[in-house]
Amino acid sequence: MIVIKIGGSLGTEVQNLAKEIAEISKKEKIIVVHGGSYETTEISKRLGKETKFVTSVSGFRSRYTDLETVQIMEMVMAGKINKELVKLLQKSGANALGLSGADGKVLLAKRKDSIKIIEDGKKKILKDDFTGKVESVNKDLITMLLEKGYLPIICPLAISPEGDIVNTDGDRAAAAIASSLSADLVVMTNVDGFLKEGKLVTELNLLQIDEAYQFADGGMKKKLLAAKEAIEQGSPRVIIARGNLDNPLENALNGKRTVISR
Amino acid sequence: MIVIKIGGSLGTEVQNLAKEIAEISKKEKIIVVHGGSYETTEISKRLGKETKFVTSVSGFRSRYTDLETVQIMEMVMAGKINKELVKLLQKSGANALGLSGADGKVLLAKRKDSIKIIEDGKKKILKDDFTGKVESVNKDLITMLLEKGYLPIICPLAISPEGDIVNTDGDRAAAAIASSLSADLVVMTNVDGFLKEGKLVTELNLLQIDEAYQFADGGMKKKLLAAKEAIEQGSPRVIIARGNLDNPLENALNGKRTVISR
Amino acid sequence: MAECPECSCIIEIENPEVGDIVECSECGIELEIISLDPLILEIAPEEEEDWGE
Amino acid sequence: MAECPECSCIIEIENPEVGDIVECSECGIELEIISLDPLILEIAPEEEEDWGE
Repeated sequence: MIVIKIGGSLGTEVQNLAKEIAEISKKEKIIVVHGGSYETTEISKRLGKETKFVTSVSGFRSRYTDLETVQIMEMVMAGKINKELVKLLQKSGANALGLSGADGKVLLAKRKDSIKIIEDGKKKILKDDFTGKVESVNKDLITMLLEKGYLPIICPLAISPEGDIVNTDGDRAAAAIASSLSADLVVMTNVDGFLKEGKLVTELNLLQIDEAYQFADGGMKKKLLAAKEAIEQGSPRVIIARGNLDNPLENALNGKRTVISR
Repeated sequence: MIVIKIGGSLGTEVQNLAKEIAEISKKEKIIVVHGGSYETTEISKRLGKETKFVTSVSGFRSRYTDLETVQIMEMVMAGKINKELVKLLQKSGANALGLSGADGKVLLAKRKDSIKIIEDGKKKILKDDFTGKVESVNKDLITMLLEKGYLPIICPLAISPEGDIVNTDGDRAAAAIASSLSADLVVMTNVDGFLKEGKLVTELNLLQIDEAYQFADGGMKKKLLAAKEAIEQGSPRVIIARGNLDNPLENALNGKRTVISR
Repeated sequence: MAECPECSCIIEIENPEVGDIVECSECGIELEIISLDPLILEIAPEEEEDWGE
Repeated sequence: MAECPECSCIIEIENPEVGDIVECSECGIELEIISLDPLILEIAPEEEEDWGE
């Protein structure tokens, strides 16, 4: 079983990947988790809603997610991107089934109604933010769908115990799903893998991740953190590889990539 | 088992209904099908996309659904409305699970890439229209989800055999779902039921529907047609009742309504 | 003026537009105007009508 | 000037804004500025940080 995390772009690269996924899903159970941050910002602009990014205390850039933003993310991520991916995979012959984390409580997240951020160098408390961290995965639902031949496509909008829809980080949501199912996690990105001073590091173990962290930029830092969480909680292997080439999945499984394991 | 068709509005009326549905779903299997035409037009306007309505040969008003419109419907119906209904029902204690018809081929529809319309009194052919009629329902998936305690919330965007996402009429999609499951169909609307010259008709059978048709306006005509299709294809009973009152479901099942049966 | 693809009779059409459906005055079949210059007719598809949300 | 809810010492804060987090100069606990007029402090929530898409 493989969980594949992809971005939110619907360009040619994901069309290549869809064909590969449909092919490989004939002999290997696959779950796709997707993002959608870029398109969310674009559609927000078109709807006249200004996007505010905040920086978390340990330096991660995060979208300030008020209620209106949650609804825009429902439209862009749970709506357009999720269903366009379903369409793409159905066209490639896989019986794709799209879900947001709110559906059937696939992703349960604890919502923090106030989070600490850094703004203009000052530490601040931000309220009414619908952001959270995935705390549990409905693996019975996912397993049931896989056994019936469906290919789940999951959007990282989770639900809180109080019933609020919450924005969660796609990489970490994919890590939570992979570890709950003891599945490998493949994270597609736009570089060959984790680069240390420009050179691809092909293998990392849990102990080396903290050190690697120092050499990574924001985006890669998040992926290394997600990889660490995945492996600590039960995923056998995490692969970080390039998504924008002809056979991205084949390459990720056997070619040029960073493999992280215990 | 009851299929409940509601509109796309997320106002107080649907909040009342959600509590009732969550309550009744403890002892009766329930599936919700929703529309979203009004909100689709609103969001299209905000996105600068002009909505073009065409009239079908037998007089039904229909949205000209080009590819860009399909993506806006994915955002508004499969995204915002579907997930806000999931959230509302999760908050009321039901384990709601939202799907579009494309997911797992819940709704398979035949897409007509050219349809006949009337425009300025002239009969015309309209191409590149992604509209269609539901031809089959994946009742195994719906039944499986119901048995595991989920409450399916279905958006009437279907998928064609070629893998295109297609706009279908919500009332007729609900009729197809109800008849495939031999379930009752409750259609919520903003009047007490079918009115003949202003007076509520509480009972109708299949033979009387054609006659009733002459007294109905556009919206009610579509609901009578959907009721006829539901009963002809296996639904025991179709109820048309008012949705904007305090206990709409209780009223629909036992109060002031139009009941249609064989 | 254009030829009916069904019965080959010549039909006259006032201010034709692409996509219009016209009936052949001879055999009565429904025809679709495919192009204006030259004026070309095809037998209109038998599509059932449809509508959505 | 405002009183630290933890150790009751009086703290001076330059250009305070609602939502700012400040540290008590005496006991070092993190405090949140709840209102400006009057200036009121509360112990800042122990929230883990979070981020999303």
